Order: sequence, then structure tokens, then C-alpha cells
Amino acid sequence: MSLKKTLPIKHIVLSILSSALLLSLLGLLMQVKTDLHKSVGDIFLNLNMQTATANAVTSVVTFFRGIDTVGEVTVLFLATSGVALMLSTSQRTYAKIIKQDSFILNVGSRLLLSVIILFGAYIIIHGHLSPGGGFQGGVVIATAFLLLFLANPNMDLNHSILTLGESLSGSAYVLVAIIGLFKVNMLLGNFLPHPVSEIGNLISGGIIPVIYVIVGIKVGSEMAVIVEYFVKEEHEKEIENA
Amino acid sequence: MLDFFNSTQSIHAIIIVGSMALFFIGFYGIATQKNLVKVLVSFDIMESALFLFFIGLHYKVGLVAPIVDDKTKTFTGMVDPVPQAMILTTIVIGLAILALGLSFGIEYYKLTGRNDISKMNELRD
Amino acid sequence: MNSIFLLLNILPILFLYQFGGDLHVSFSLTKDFTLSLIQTPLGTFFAYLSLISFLLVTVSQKSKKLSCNYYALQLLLSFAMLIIVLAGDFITFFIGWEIMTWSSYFIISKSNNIDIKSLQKYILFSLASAFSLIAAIVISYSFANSFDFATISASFKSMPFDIQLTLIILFSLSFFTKAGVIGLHYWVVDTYSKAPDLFSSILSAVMSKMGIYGLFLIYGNIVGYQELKIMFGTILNGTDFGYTLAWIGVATSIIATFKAITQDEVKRLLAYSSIAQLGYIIAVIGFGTTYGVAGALYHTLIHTIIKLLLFINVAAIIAQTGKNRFSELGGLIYRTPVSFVMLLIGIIGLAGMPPLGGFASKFMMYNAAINTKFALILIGMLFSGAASFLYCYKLVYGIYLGHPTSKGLETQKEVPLSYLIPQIILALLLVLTGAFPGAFVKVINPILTQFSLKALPYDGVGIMDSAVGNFNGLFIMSAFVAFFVLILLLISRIKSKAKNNINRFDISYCGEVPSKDTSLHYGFGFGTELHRIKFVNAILKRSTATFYDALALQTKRSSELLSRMYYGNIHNTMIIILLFFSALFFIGVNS
Amino acid sequence: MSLGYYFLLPVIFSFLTPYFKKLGSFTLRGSSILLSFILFVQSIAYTTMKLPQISQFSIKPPLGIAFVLDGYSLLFLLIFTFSAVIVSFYMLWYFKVNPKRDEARFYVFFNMLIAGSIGMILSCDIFNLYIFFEIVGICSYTLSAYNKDKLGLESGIKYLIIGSIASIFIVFAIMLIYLQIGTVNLGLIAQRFHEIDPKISVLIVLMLFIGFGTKAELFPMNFWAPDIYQGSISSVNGLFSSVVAKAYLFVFFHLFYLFGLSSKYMLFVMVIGAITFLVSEFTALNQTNVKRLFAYSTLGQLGILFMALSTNSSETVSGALFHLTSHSISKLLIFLALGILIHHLKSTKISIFGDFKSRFLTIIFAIGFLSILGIPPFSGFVGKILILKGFALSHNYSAIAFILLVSIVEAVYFFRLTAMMLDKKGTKRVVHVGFINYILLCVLAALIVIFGLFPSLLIHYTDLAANALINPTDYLKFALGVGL
Repeated sequence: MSLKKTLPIKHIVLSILSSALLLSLLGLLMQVKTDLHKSVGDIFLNLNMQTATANAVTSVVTFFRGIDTVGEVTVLFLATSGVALMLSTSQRTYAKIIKQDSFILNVGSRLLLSVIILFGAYIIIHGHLSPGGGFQGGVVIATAFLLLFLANPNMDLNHSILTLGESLSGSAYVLVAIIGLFKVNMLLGNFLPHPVSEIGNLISGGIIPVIYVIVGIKVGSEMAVIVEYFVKEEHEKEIENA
Repeated sequence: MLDFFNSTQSIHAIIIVGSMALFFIGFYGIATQKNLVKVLVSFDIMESALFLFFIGLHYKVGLVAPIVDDKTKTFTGMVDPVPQAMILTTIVIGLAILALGLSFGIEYYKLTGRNDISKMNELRD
Repeated sequence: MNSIFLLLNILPILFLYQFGGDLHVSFSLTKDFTLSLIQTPLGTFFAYLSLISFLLVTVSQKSKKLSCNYYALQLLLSFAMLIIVLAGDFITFFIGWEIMTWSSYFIISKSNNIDIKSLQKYILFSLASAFSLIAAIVISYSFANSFDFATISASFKSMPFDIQLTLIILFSLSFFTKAGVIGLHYWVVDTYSKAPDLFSSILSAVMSKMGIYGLFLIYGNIVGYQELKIMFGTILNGTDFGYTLAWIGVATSIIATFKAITQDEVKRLLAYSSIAQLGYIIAVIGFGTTYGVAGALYHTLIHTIIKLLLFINVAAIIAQTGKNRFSELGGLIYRTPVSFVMLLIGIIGLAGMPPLGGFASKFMMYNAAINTKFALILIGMLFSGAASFLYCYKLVYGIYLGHPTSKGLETQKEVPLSYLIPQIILALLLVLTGAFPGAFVKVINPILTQFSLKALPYDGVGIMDSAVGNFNGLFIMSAFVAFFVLILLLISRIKSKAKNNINRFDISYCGEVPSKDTSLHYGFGFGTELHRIKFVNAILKRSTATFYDALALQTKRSSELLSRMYYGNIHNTMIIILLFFSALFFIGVNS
Repeated sequence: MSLGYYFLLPVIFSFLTPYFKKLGSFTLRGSSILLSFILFVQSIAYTTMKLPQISQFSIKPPLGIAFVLDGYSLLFLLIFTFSAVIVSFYMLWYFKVNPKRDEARFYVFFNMLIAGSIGMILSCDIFNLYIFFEIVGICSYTLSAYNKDKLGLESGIKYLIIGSIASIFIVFAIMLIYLQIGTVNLGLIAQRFHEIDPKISVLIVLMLFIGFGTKAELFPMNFWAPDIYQGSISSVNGLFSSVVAKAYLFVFFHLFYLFGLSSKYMLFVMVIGAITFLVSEFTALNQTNVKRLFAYSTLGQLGILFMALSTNSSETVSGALFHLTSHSISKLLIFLALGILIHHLKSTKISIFGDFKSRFLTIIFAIGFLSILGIPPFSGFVGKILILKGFALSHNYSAIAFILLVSIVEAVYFFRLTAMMLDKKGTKRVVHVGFINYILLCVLAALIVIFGLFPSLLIHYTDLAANALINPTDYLKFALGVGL
């Protein structure tokens, strides 16, 4: 019995099991051949010229597999709603933190805010030209808000603007998808002009940059909301402990 | 020696070994850890291992990122963009689930003061 | 309310009469299932039996204030039984069977003294019966590609022997459960005794007959008595199969008879008696001879009449006095004389004494056993028939004779007319079947033809034919009535002289003086002395309850064991999933 | 109307929910009902059209993603949208008696749950399917934690953990598929699945099995399921039982037949289904919590469905789909009625069945129970007999015996509840059902009876579905974009 207590048998068994699984899986995966068929991706690369988008990943994300992105945005939206449902209560009012915020931090963070948002916007807008895009840029924008919260815990976000951004961008995305149905008879069809000669320019690729901008706004506002909830939660706990 | 590492085959082998090792660290984690946050982190480790695995196996020596610039005018000699797009999507989903899980955990902790998943046993007959 | 449902009960009888044997309706449920109703002589016989029983019971329900639901369910039950006996294919049969099950379940649940355990017993046995039935149905479908009786019957010969045997066993199990063969009778007694009093009569008189109908359907129609003979071979003058079945029936009847004698509750006694009587029917049903089938059919009719009579009688007494045990009843003969006479007629029929119909049917069945030379079976039947005198005696003595054993019995009035009318009708029927046994031959002969058996000879309405000799029911009846009247006159002359001032405590009691509370009523402890006989005690001591209770306990234990897995430790659940994955991985990838 | 609207309309509704909320609860509820109603009516309209139908996104399949509606998915589409209509009406009552709840967010998750389930059955791209899988996942995690009490959160956390495991296996499988065949289109995968190295194909199948099997509540992976039911509100239970579990089941068998696995793994799935059935029914005997009880019953019925759907014979599969439809309706009926009962008696113990007095609810429960047990003349009977008939035609008598024997065990607890309801002893509290619920329960009960009496109404669609499932050539043609 004493042996059982000192030796974590479960852990040992499980680690042996994991390693056995690992080894046999490795044996299997080493045989994986990656050149059985011409993959869809290669076909996409060939087709990519038609979309007039310099970044093939972007065109796959927003156009070829566009409905995936709608779903993804929805998942993020649902997660935000879930977090909000869990962490917000109408009865609970956030007590203001007594701690005085530092002036330098305040000013410094605001200074940085605009730069970060600009950077995020840049990433979003150039999503179809360079690595990056709506998600990445959106998250960068959300970090700007995180910085604000870190510098000034008393800060409140303007929820109505965030909600507006969220709802409008989301609806706009769906609308773009539906307009495609009417214009080019295909949901999420590329109904804006996208001449191949324009490839590499900022305004090129038809709806692709539009979608990425929409996604950027949506992700940015949603991530900001999530960040806010978690930060506020943290502060509340501190108050309870104090 | 360096040539050896510069072949597609050996890069793939390294990626498989590395990512699977990471995967089973996560596997071991979810099997043994009882702290909710650690379990969620283990899931993320497993997911990251899968991302590495997937992206890594689609890299072949000599291919470049699928973006045209002034030098490359056509989409040839580039890596497959689909795995990247899929991984991008999966990352966001993983993030969403993580956020949701953490918010559940926070609420649960507030109510009960516990975060040990093996001790969550209010739901029983 | 009663009148409306009375009318609704008459309607199907008229409807059936209108069709006069040519009913053939079909309704396509899906492209595979066609529900069809076909009128056969056998079905018609059972249909009239059940419909008239329902009518009579509805008449007697007039004095009870029953809800509309109750009547509606009862009507549904009667329709379900109509569907069963008129069904032309197994799906229709099964639908009727199941509707019968649940509608009777809901009626039984309306009783005042029902408990959850008895209800559970009833429904589980009924469902087990139904599931065994459906298993047999789909297995036969897999060979015949049809649910139609005729098609299945035609293709039965071409099935492999083990399938044939399985089918016969499954069908028999299902119908045995409904009829309450010993071992499967666990539900019968509780249900009959705890159901609403008047509904018990339907349970015993009609619903158990559906099991008998099913057995006839299978042995006679689907398999065919000729085929049974070919399948199982012959022994003596009958078939091996019939012999086995006969032993099952005789064992049922003997055991149930002894159990009946020791019961204290009136309806429990009747329930056991019902099991015993159905045992007779099952004993002869498999003979596959004209007399066997005729005896079974005749006894089906007689048993229905008797059990309706007795249950209605007892229900009336229970409703009137509020007592349902022999130890609480007694001495009602002067209070309720008409009921007494009716019960007397009923038990004379039940005991199988001449001149009533009970004798004719028993005669037919003994005859069948003699005919097939199943001597041991005959002895067993005679033995249980003789033993059944005891419970018949207990029934009449315990309720009507002796002295009242509880307060309030002395001032009872005669039961309401609504109870008496059906009883009188039934008693008359019993007398008529006794006096004119030959009339029944005309009913039986088409059925015998349906089973491709030799028809019974018809020698006049009062005469019943048999291989060992005829008996003239009309003659016996007239002789008996004459004799009875004579005796009655004599007794009345003697009685007018006798002094009726004897106190029941005026007896020598071996030096002990009984107090006022000491029950001297013979019906009270009747049957306990049977325990002294070793053979009978061995029967009485054993009960299937132990087996079924143990089964229930084991099920509960295993359920407890299994439910431990589900006491949601999510960590363990995860590990189990991972282990399951690993196990499948090692098995799957390496093989 | 394009199939894409099944997903896009709920999405746009969810995005705009904050504004509906500002316009007042009437608008919110009304628009949600309107939404589910539109989708339901549209699904009915599809029954008159030629199948399969396709709706493409961005680019023609097999390169792009498309929604394909064949006979198999049409049946599920009808079930899901119908359940959505019923539950969205039911929520009117729920929010009336529980006014403090976060109504707007409930509608978001509810509608997306339905939309995600529909997406899962329509999508012909396995990665896209995975995204819908996650949408359904997130909605169900949140809905099971919707009460925000200890029980709710616990069930939410448990569901989330299990869901994460399942999704990791599925992602792994999808990655292996893409590595091997270079596509995620279901049609192309189906065409090329046999080209995969057998060992790797076993691994892929195994991972998909674990992933979808866990969510579809198969035996050794379903220890979490009753907890989830216990922790969430009854209308959500109804959705889990009649929509979510069925959606996972759909995907399981869709992939099963599409990838041509039926010959190799039929016995395995059948045995697993049988064990699920056995274990759940036995476990249910011992339960004292009503929600857990019905959860086990759901697991058991899923077990039967797994047994019957894996047989690869159109007769049995059609029967199983009939049974599935009838089970969905019955379980919805039972859970909705149970919600009313729990609200009035403030308990989830089994004894509440003996404590209420309402003839209407008694009849409703009785119909539900009898239908699930497969007793005529209710719809469950037709499903069960079709399944048994199918097994008989393939001479699989052990399966028949097994199903019937275990069904008796099932009958034990269902009739125990019935007997408790019918028992006259004890104090009984009068339960008022409410007008909306009265209508809803009547509709559901009427459907059960109608499908029992006139099964040909439904059998037409289940036959269509069974043929589409077993022989997916039409589906493949559309999924591959041939001739578009």
C-alpha cells in the first residue's frame, strides 16, 4: 500500500502508454506520403491568378473556402457571447479600483494605442498582398485595448460602439455572401471587378480585401470584448481578496 | 551534415518526431492533470502539435510562401496554401474554445472554489 | 353513460352478424404492411364470445359509477380483441395484441387497491409475451416474406426444423403467458385479484382466452395439426407434441388447483381456478384430434360463461359487503339467496358435474384423452378435477354458508339487479349448454373443417357424441331436475319440522370453550390441512415468485454496478476514451 | 431559396440580436420564431423538389465548398427545423415563467445550434463540417451551462472537455486525409479513400470513430452524457436528444457509407451499438433523477439506431430512420412536458411523477413512453417493427432477440413511471400546462399517433433517405460538381 502511495502508478502507466502510442504512431506517420495526388491547394495556386490576389492564402481563406471563414467568425462570435453570458451579470457592478493610475502609463499607452491600431489596420488592409489579414490584424487591435486596460484598470469600453462594430461587420459579411448569389449566382461569389492586371495593388481582388476588412473589424471588436471581460474579472477578484 | 538536414525527407522526419512528441506531451497532460486550466492548456498543446505537423509536412525544400511579389510573377514553386488556411481557421476555433472554457472555469471557481475536474461530482444520481 | 357504452358494445355484435362470415377488409398501412381482417369460423366463435362477455359485464357495471375514460378504454379493449380474432395477418394480430395489453393496463391501474408492483408484473409479463410474439412473427416473415397467415402457413413446411421449433416455442411462450401456464403465471393471480372487481371477469373470461385463440391459430391454422404430427412424430394415438403440451397443461391444472384451495382471498381463489381450467384446455389443445379440439373449444366456451358468472357474483358480493376474504365473509345465504343460487350453479359447472355444461365439456376432454390413449394424462385431469371440488366447496361455503364472520353481514341486502341480470343469463346459458350439448357441434364443425379435421357427428340437439359412447344431455337434465325438485320438496317438509334454534357454540370442543371471537367458520382455515400431505405441501411450498424476485434483484444489482461507471468523473471518462482509442489503435493497426 | 440560407439567416439573426433585444423582447421572440418557421417551411418546400439540391459557395465543387441536400439529409433537415419551431414556441412559456434569464443570448445559441446542426448535415466538405461541428459544440457547451449554477457550469465544463478531445481527433483525421489524398471534399475523399495506405486508413477511421462516436454518445465514450442532460434545462435536453445527437449520428453514418466502410466495420459498429443499448438501459433502471433517466433512455435508443443503421440493408436502415424520427418527436415531447413538471414541482427526482395531477400531462407522457417502447398504434411501433423486419430479412436473429430482451428492461422503468403517474395514493399537486404548451404537446402527440396510424406518410421519406444513404451516387455526383 505504501508503495502505491509513493509511486504514482497511474502516471507511470499513462506515460508508458503515451510513449508506446507515440512510437507506433511515429512508425505509421513516417510512411505518410505527401505526393499521392495533386492536392486541391495546387489547383488553387493555379487558379489564384484569376482572383487577382497576391496572397494565395488570403484568397483561399476568404474566397475559395469563404464559408469556412463565415463559420469561423461565427464561432468567435459565439465564444464571445458565451464568455459574456458567463462573466457578465446585470446585478454585479464593477467596483472602481482605488489604486491611482500612473500618469506616465496613461499617456504612454494612449500614445502607443494609435500606433498599434494603425499597425493592426495596416495588417488588415494589406491582407491580400502580404502575410497577415483580418484575424491577425484584429488580434493586434485587441492587444491595443489590452494595453489600455493594463495601464488604466478603471477604463470602460464603449460597448455600444463595439456591439455596433460586431453586428454590422458580421451582417455585412453575410450580406456580401448573399449579394454574390444575386450578382454572380454563387454565394460568396466575387461580384466586384477584379482585373488580373491589378494584382499586387491595394485595390485589387474584388471582394477579398472587403471581406478581410470586415473580418478585421469583427475580430478586433470581439477580441476586445473578451479581453475586457477577462481583465475586469481579474480585477474583481483582486478587490475581493483585498 | 547540413545537406542532410536540407532534404525534404529529413525535415519531415524531424517535424513528425517533434510534433508527435509535443502531441503526446499534451496527451499525457490531459490524462494526468486534474486542474481545469492545465487540462485546457494540454488541449492547446495537442492542437499546436497538430498545426506543426500539418504545416510542416506541407513544406518541401525549395518552395516559398504562396505570395507573389515583384520578383515572382506567377504562383509556381509555392507551398500549398490550403493547410495554412485551415490552420488559421483551427487556431481561431481553438482560441474561442479556450476562452469559453476559461470563462466556465472562472464562474465555477467563483461558485465552488474548486478547479479540480476530478472533483466535479455534483452531477450524479 | 352506461347506456351509451352498452349500445356501443351491441353495435359490433350487430356488425359481425351483418357480415355473417364474409368479412374481408384490408387497409394498406405501408407498402409492406397490409392490415387485413378476415372472418374465419374460429375467429367468429371467439369474437362472439368476447363481445357478448363485454356486453354482459357492461350491463353489470351499471350500478358502479365509472368514468367515461373507463368505458372508453374498455370499448377499446373489446375492439382490440375483435381485431385479434378477426386478424388475417400477424401485423394486425400484433397491433390488436398490444392495444389489448396497454388498454387493459390502464383499466387495471384505475383499481383502488392496485399497487405499482402488481401493475409492473402485469405489464412486464404482457410485454414479454408480446415481444416473444413479435420475435416469432418477424422470424416467420424472414422465410415467408409476408405477414399473411395463409402465406406463412404455406411456407411453414419449407422452413428448417430448428426454425420451426423456435417459432412454435416462441409463439407458445407468448400465448402461454397470456393464458397463465404454470411458471408464467406469476402475474395472473395478483392482477386478477387487484384489478377492478368486474374487470377481473373480463381478464379471466376473455383476455386469457386470447391466449387460447392464439394457440389454436398457431397449432391449427399456421402450423396445422397434420404438420405437427409430421414434425414431431406420434406416441400412442396422439402426437409427441400433444403429449408434451398435455403434461404442461395437466401440471398447470394440478398445481393451480392446490394453490386455489389454500387461498384466503376470494378473487385469488378464482384466479388460480382460472389458471387450472385453462390448464385443461392447454392439455387437450395439442392432441390434434377431433375430440381434443372440440373439447378445448367447448371448455373455452364453458369456462368463459362460468368465470363471468363467478366473478360477477363475487364482485357483487364484494361491492355489497366491502369484504373480499373468506375469513371475513360467510352466512350470506339468507341475505342474498339469488346470488347464492347463481354461485351454486356456477360451481356445479366449474366442478364439471352433470347436468350443466361443465360436465359436457369435461366429458369431451376426458374423451379426447381416452381416444388418444393418454392414460396418465387422463388420470391427472381426473385428479385435478376431483381436487377442484374442494375449492368449489370453499367458494360456496366460505361466502354463503356457515355463520357471518364479521359485523354487518347480518344486515346485508340482496345485490342490485344490474349484477343479477347477467348472472341469470349466464346461468341459463350454462343450463342450456348442459341440456343441449349437441347444439354446440354445429358451431364446432366449421372450425374442425378449418383445421382439416374430421367433423363431429350430429345426432340431435340434446345428444353429445363421443368415441366411448353418447350422452343425452336433455335426458340427464330432465332427470336431474325431477330428482332435484323431489329432494327439495322432501327437505322443505323436513325443515318445517326441524327446530332452528341451535347455537353454534353448542358444540363439544375438547374441553375448550370458544370465545365470541373464535372463528368457527369452516371456510376460514379451509385448505391449511393440505399442507400435511407431503406431495401437496411440496407443490404449495414452492413458488415462482422466488425465481422472479431473484431475477429482479439480480437485474437491480447489475444495474447498480453499471451505473457506477456513469458517476461522472470527467477525468476518468477522458482516460477511458484515450484508453479505448489506444486499445483500438493497437488492435486495428496491427491486424 | 438557396441552401446556404439555412446557415446564413441564423447567422445574420445572431449578429443582429443585440438590436432585436433593444427593440424589446416581443421582437426578439417573434423574429426567432419567424426564423425557425421560415426554415421549416422551406424544408417542407424541398420535399416537393427534385433531389439532390446543391448550393455552391464561391467556386464550383469539388474545389469549393457546397451544401448538398439529398434524401438522407432532407429527413434530418425536416426533423431539425421542426424541433426548432416547437422549441422556439416553448421558450415563450419558459421566459414567461423565468423572466430573469438572459433571453437574447439564449436565442443566439439556440438558433446557431440548429443552424450548425443543419450545416453539419448539408456540408459536403469535411473541414467545413468540422467548423459546423465546433459551432454546434460551442452552442451546446454554453446552453448546458446556461443556468450558471453549479450543476450547469459543471456540465458545461465536462461537455467542453469531451468536445475538445473529440475535435482533436477529428482535426487529426482531417489532416491525415488531406495529407494522403490532398482534398477535403467528401466526394473526392469517397472516391479516393481506398487508395490510402491501409494502416493509415485504419488510423483515420479510428480517429473519426472516436471523434464522432464520442459526440454521438457511443458506449465506452458516453459516461459524460447523462451529466450534461442533468445540468441543463429541459428544452435544451430536448434539443440535445432530438437534434444534436441526431446530427452527430447523421455524420457518423454519412461518412461510414460514403467512405465505403460498411463492409469492413459493420459488425464492430453493431456490437458497439448493442453494448450501448444494453448498458444504458440497465443503468437507467437504477436512476432516481428524471433527467438522467431519460438521458440513458436516449443513449439506449441511439444504441438501437447504431445497430440498425450499420446493417447496409435499405430495409433496416429505412426502419431505423423511421425510428429515429419517431424517437426525436417522442423525446422532444417528453422533455418539454418534463420541463413543465419540473417547473411546477421544483424537483428533478423521479418521485415527481407521483406528485402531479394533470390528466393531460399523464396522457402526453403515456403516449411518449408507449411510442418509445414501440407499442402500437404509436409511431415507435412502426420504426421498431421495420428494424426487426430488416434484421429478420438478413437472418440476424441474435440482434432481434437482443433488442427485444433489452426492450423489456426498458419497459421496466418506463412503466414504473407510468404506474407512478396513475397511482391514486399520496398528495397530488395540480399542474397547469399553459396554453402554448398545450398546443405544442398536442401537436407532437398528434404527430406520434398520425405516424403510427399512417406510416406511409413518413416511410416515403425514410425510404428515400435510406437509399440515399446506402447508395450515395447522386450525392457524389453533386459533391463532385459533375454536370453543374
